[in-house]
Amino acid sequence: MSPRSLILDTLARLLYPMMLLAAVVILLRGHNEPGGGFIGGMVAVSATALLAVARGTDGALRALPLPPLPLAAGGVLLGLLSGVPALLLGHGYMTHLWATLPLGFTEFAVSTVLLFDIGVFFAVWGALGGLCAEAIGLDEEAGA
Amino acid sequence: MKLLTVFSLLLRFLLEVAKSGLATAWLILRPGVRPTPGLVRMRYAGLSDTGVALLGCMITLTPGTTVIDIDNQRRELLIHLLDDSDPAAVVANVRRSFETPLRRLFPAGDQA
Amino acid sequence: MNALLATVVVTGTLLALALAMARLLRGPSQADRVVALDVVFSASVAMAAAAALATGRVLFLDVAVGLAVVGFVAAIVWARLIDKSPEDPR
Amino acid sequence: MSWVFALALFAAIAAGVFLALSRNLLRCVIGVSIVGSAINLYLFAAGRLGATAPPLVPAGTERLLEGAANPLPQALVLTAIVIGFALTCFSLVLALAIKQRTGSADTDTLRHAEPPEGADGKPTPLNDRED
Amino acid sequence: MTMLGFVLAGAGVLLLVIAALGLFLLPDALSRQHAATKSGTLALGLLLIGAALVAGDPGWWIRVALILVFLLLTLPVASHLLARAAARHAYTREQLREARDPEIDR
Amino acid sequence: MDAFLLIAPVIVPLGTALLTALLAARPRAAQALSLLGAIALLGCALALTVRVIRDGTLRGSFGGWDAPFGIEFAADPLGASMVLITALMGVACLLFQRSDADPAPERPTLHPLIHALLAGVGGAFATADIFNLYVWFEVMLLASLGLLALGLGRRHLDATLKYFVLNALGTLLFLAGIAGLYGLTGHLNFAALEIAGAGVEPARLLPAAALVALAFLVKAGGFPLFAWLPASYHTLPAPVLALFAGLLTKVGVYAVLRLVGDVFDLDAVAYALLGWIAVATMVAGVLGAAFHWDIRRILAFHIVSQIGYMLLGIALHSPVATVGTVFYILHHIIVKANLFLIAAMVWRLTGSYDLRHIGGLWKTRPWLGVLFLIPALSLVGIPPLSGFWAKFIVVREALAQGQAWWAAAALLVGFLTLYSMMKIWFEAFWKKHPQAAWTPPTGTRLGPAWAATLGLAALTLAIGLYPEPLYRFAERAALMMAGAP
Amino acid sequence: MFALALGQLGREADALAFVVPWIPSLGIDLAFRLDGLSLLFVLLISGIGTMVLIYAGGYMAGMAQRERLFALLLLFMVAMLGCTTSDNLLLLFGFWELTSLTSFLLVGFKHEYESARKSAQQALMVTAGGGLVLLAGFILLGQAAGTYTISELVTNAEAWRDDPLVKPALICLFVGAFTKSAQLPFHFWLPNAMAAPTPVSAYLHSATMVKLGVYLLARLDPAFDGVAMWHDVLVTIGAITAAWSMLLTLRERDLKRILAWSTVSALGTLVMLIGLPDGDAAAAVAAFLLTHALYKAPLFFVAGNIDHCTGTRNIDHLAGLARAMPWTAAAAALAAVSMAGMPFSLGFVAKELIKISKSEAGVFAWVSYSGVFVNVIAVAVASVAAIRVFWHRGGAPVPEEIREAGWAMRLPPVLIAALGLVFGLWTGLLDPLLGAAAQAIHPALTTMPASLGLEDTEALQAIALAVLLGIVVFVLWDRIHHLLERLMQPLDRLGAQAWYGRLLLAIPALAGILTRALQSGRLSRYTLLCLGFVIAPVALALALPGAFALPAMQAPSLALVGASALLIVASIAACLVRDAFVMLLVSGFVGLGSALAFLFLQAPDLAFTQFAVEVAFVVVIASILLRLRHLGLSAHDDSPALPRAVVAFATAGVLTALLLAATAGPLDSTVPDTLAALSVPEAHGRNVVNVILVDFRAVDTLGEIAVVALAFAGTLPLFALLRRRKEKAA
Ligand code: NA
Ligand code: NA
Repeated sequence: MSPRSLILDTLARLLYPMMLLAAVVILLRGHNEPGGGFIGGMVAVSATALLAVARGTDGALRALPLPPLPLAAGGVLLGLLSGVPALLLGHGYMTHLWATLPLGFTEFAVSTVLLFDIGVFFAVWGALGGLCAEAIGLDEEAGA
Repeated sequence: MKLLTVFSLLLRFLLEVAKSGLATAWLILRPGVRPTPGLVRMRYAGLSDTGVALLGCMITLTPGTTVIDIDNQRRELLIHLLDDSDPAAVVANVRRSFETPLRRLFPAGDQA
Repeated sequence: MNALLATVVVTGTLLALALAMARLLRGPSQADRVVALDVVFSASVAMAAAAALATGRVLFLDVAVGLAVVGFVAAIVWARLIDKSPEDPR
Repeated sequence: MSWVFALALFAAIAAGVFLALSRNLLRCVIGVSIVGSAINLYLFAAGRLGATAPPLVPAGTERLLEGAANPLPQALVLTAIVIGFALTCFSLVLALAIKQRTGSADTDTLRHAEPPEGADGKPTPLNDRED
Repeated sequence: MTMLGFVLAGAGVLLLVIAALGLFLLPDALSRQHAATKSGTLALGLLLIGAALVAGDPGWWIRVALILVFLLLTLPVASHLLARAAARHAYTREQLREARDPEIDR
Repeated sequence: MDAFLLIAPVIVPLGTALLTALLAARPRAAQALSLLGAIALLGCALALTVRVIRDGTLRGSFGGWDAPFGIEFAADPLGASMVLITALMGVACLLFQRSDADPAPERPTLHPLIHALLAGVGGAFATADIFNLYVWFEVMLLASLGLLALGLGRRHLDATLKYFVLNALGTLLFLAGIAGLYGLTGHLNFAALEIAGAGVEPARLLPAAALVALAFLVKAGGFPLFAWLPASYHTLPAPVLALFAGLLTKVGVYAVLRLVGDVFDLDAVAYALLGWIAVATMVAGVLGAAFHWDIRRILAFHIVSQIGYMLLGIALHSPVATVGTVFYILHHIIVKANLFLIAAMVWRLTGSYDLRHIGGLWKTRPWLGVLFLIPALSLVGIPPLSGFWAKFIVVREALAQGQAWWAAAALLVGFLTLYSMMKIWFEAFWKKHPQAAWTPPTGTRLGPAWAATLGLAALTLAIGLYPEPLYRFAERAALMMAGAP
Repeated sequence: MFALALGQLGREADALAFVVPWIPSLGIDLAFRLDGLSLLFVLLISGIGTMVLIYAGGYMAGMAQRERLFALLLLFMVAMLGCTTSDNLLLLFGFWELTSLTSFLLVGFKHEYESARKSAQQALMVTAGGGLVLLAGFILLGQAAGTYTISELVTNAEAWRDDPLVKPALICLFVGAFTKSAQLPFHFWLPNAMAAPTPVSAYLHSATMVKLGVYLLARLDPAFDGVAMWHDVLVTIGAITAAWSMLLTLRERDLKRILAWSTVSALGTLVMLIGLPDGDAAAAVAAFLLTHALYKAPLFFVAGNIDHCTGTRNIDHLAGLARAMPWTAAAAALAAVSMAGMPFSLGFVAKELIKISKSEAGVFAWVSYSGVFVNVIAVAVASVAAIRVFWHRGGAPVPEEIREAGWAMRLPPVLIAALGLVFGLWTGLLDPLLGAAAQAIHPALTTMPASLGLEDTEALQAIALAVLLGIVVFVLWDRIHHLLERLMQPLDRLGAQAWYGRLLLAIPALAGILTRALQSGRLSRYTLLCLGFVIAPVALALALPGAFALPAMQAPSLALVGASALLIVASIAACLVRDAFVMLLVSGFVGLGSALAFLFLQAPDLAFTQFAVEVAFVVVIASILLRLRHLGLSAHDDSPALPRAVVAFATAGVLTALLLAATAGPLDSTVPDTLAALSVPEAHGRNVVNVILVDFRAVDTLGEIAVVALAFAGTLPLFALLRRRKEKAA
């Protein structure tokens, strides 16, 4: 039997971006529908795990926007910093600020809440994605 | 032209899925005789990697058949059959329903 | 109608779940167990649909979408485990 | 609350604790994880069961529906699930590392930090220079 | 329309149960895999379409479509890998290499 | 500014942790940033404490959602002083890390984990929300697990496992207790719980409150729930060990104090039980210390023993006793961390932590002996060192309440503490080094170690020689917990 | 200091006081007060201290760690001065402990010898241990009296003397004072402390520190005047100690130890005198205190000189040293005269005893007989020190090379001993000092009783008798010694010293038993104990009346029944299966069951999260299992299941009962209702759960993601380890 599965390779290439897209959609909808940064992050983690099975740990980690530990740290940092603007304006920490961007045809609400949720997303993706990928890597050579 | 092929492929695929789904259900519930599973090889030609991967998917999605391996060197699919009573018919069906349209959509050398 | 259908779906799904659970515990091979897990996965999606039907709230279906997006990864990883395992305990 | 749910809680906690008390490394670690899952349900149940709608404000309104679930425990449980999972991941990798490093999965023979006393009944000096 | 939905969904549930039964009625893991993954998916498709018809909510359709697309994309991977793994244990290396080709060894 | 000071115990160390993690590729920069972050935290903590001393308790809720709806942080004198001492420990231990006395291996995750630990401790001290407390407990737990496992040796892994299982179960029991309290009162905020708890029948409140308190006792290392502590601490490198020894159990004690000394007034039986637990803790700890020969293990058992005194203060359940507990916690953090650090210097000079393998230091390094005696005698409770006042207040209150047995146990344990400190003194300082050819090694880099330990010893002496300000401060904390504005 | 104190002597009896607030919150001031008693001690401490420092200069000449000895001696002097001038119990206690500590360091000065360490340990354990008891006594006393200020305490004694706390306080005080002053049964440490260098023995263990207990008792004596327990205990213990320790001198061969036992005896006499209720006894205390210091310090110096010059202190090997060491011999002779009670002081004490035996015959009659015995042996000891060692011609011949020590070691003994003689001849010189001291001990005393005159024939007779018998004992010393050695050997096993040895063995033994039980190193035992102990009190609390209640039970939906059943089955299965693979698979079903439950309990976000987490869980466990397959692992445990099952069921039962009880009443839903109401208008989100997570309780979530990141950071080194190992294996 061939060592690698062509079906897995091909579909992983297709599914990875789709899953990430789904993850982002879940992240953005989270404030009003089921979902949010954590669940979105978990979907992204599954995508990374899929890629780790298909292409190996290093391949999956390379596909992350940053190496996993900086990604996770950056996510937490983003979440942490999203509360800071309020401090500068004299509000309590984590007082979220809202603004609406007029886009002509519609309005788009931007807020530090979204930043926070994105921070959660990256933290989960970086940490658990890295963890799953590393775990899958535990047996890469030994099993082959 | 391609769009039409895609559309007909999709339709045929869904039909196959429904048809063999019922067949499998019957196979399970049919009293008395147990099906004999088996392995068959099926050569393929004129398909790109993506094409053969898609072919594999379709075969797998069709109840009763599962692709176990795609051998790129020997250009062969290894298929597991739930009911091994008429393998030739199964292979012929696959060639007719899936391989031909896919060859048109993903010819060899056209690496998608 | 919704509620009735939900009950039907739940009943059937629970039956399927019970059967899958039994196979999962009995094995005998690891592949058998993972196959049973696949039924559990399908049953979970069905359960989410049933929840949506029962409450009339489509948002429960979002859970089903999420499951469809991520659930297969579990099956893939189990399959990889069996694939690479040195021997079958059978 | 319903009896069957209470029974399920009981069973999950009991199973988790039973496993956590085991000498087998893997059972022990998984036991803690199961207790974690059970306590999540437990925390959820403290916010009362029996809701008829999820805690989402329907579009166009500003209030939850009558009979909507208590959102607070749900948020707490979500946090707890995530934390529990992080802990489970760590512990599983730890268990693997222990098995790999010491070759044993029996926690009672795992005495590297607290080696058994020597013949004189005094504590054995620790080996600080190990690899 | 509701009736049709009910029938479709009912059939889906039935098929799901049959898939689960297949876990017991079929002889080995490889065969059971056919029942579980494929009949299971088909069952889900029927069930979801039927339920969407019954619910009559436009919100259902987009989600059902999404679910089905993902199922169709992911199922073959899972099923194929599972079968591949099971086959490695069920058959010898020779059996796998020298399986018959019905078009040649007729 | 107040809003920042309140959250600073969390975001300053957490931010430092994250930035040092991002700087993992440049270890020197990460080290510098780490120390800088600790100093910044100390600055913030000082500012917070000054602010609290001047203007009283500082409260603030996050996100603009007032308590009990949002999460509230409250810096009363107790909380602020705990934060201050946490920051101080951070600076001392990171300074010590620069020496070559058993430093922690400079792995990329070391500084992030240390600062995350500080963040968890800071959050636990600052928060006024019981679920939020759970979260900070978990931050502490994960950070400490990471630090324990960092050594990767067999003993480290063994220690990590024991620490993990017992602490994780403790935290889960705590969570179950939170569920019970929430189910009864509908609240998570301390102040709201206090009000709501007063409205619940005492008999119904007791089981949940007891569960939470007992879960805290696991964290605090109360009898017989302390096994994780002596099983794991001694596997840590010195600066991290000092940080653990100083801070972690005290968070548990602090939590018990908050819960049964501030938020809830439980049935007298509960306090009596706690008192006997405290006595058993003292005795079991000090006997454990008497049994062992590894300095770190001796000192680890002494943590347990000293926790007993703090618990005794809580069990006595009066403002004066609370003063004693607060005094005890603050004193003990400084002293115990210092002892572990000095032990590391002993290790550097003699080559072992095991008393049977070392000696000769009084002859060759008398000033180290003097330095050791300060925290050691303070731990015993010799006047006029800080430990004496702590012990004195607790014992006096026990006698005032007619708890003669508790007071007697406290004094007896002081006697046994003296016994085991003397053991260290004899074996490490007075006895000849068992290797006849031994001389203290040259080329050591102990400057930072001396700086850190001398600083802590000076603090011990200062508190001991002039305890009045700290007493006043602790008194204010206690009165505030008893309900004064 | 000595000069300063002498200056004070000129003033009248008014006490000199000095108070600075220290810890007003605790009622502790830096209060010092110098009255007659203090003054006597200050003079002793500073005077003898100066001599000791001079002596030590010679004794330690050219030896290592000289500076340390001086530093410690000076520190000790400060502590002693502090002790005797403090007017606050706790301040006194601080200095008290400092004397114990410096004494510890001085006794163990030759710390490389194990015997020195043992003696130091003994000294510290006894004195500091007693100190802790003393602390309790002080606290109780402070509580009874309402103040820690000694002068106030003494003045107001009438007001609090009958407080119920006084009795326990007294017992604690006794223990503290007796340990310090080596009274029975804590007497054994003092002779052992002779391991210290001689200047130390002379200073601490004869002249000053050991008298602290006496000082404290004397200081508090006026407060307890008339308390029966006070008099009874002090007189009894003091007299027994005085007699018993004198008997023990006869068992010794080491000159320093002989002197040490006689010191213990003298301390006993002092304690007894304090216990006597009348004013003359107070005067006797003051007089004897001074006398003893003036003869015992020189005798120790003598012993030190002998040791220094001959290398031994064993009286069997010492004889006829007078020619080689004339100065030392002279000092010994002068001191011995004083010790034997020839001129005045001891006679004074004798007179006192005789008076008592007359006036209170029956109660304290036996005291006077023991007093005679003590005097007899004192004469014998004095003779040994002054005659046997220097003039006796038996034994080995004195080696030629033995020479007298330097001037620094010759002068102090001679000077001090001579001073004793001077005071003996002109007793009036001391009257102001001793009078003031006696008055501090016994305020009612207005005039110093006349020193012993030759007209008091009864006393003279007593002294003559003592001298006579003493000489007999001296002559028969060796025979008595062997006899006692034989007779008392069996008693040793019952003695305090033996019990101390047993305590030293018992501590580690008990520690071993307890620690092995509690800290067994076995995780499963830890967990069992821990859970059992947490659950038991909660179970008790739930069993109290009114604690438990049942909530209203509803019929669950079919789906919830299914989810619950799944949970139950998975739980049971997880416990029963033996294969690691199946166990991990099944354990995932607990999470799955929860997810299904959440789905039907109106918690879509939770169900979603739980499902997603299950997938990641599977990824991790499958990867781990794959690695474990190569390591070979079952999830099988054949240790007895019963205790585990009991604790598991108890834990689950108690927790479930707790939950049922907690949810029995209605829930105060103000918080969630408010959050839900604020969610859309204020926080702009419809999913209230998510709004809570990212806004209302965002700080929780911040901690949560920190935990997740930490879990990863924590596992990274473990992954590195696992990879490294694999490479090694490959
Ligand atoms: Na209160
Ligand atoms: Na309060």
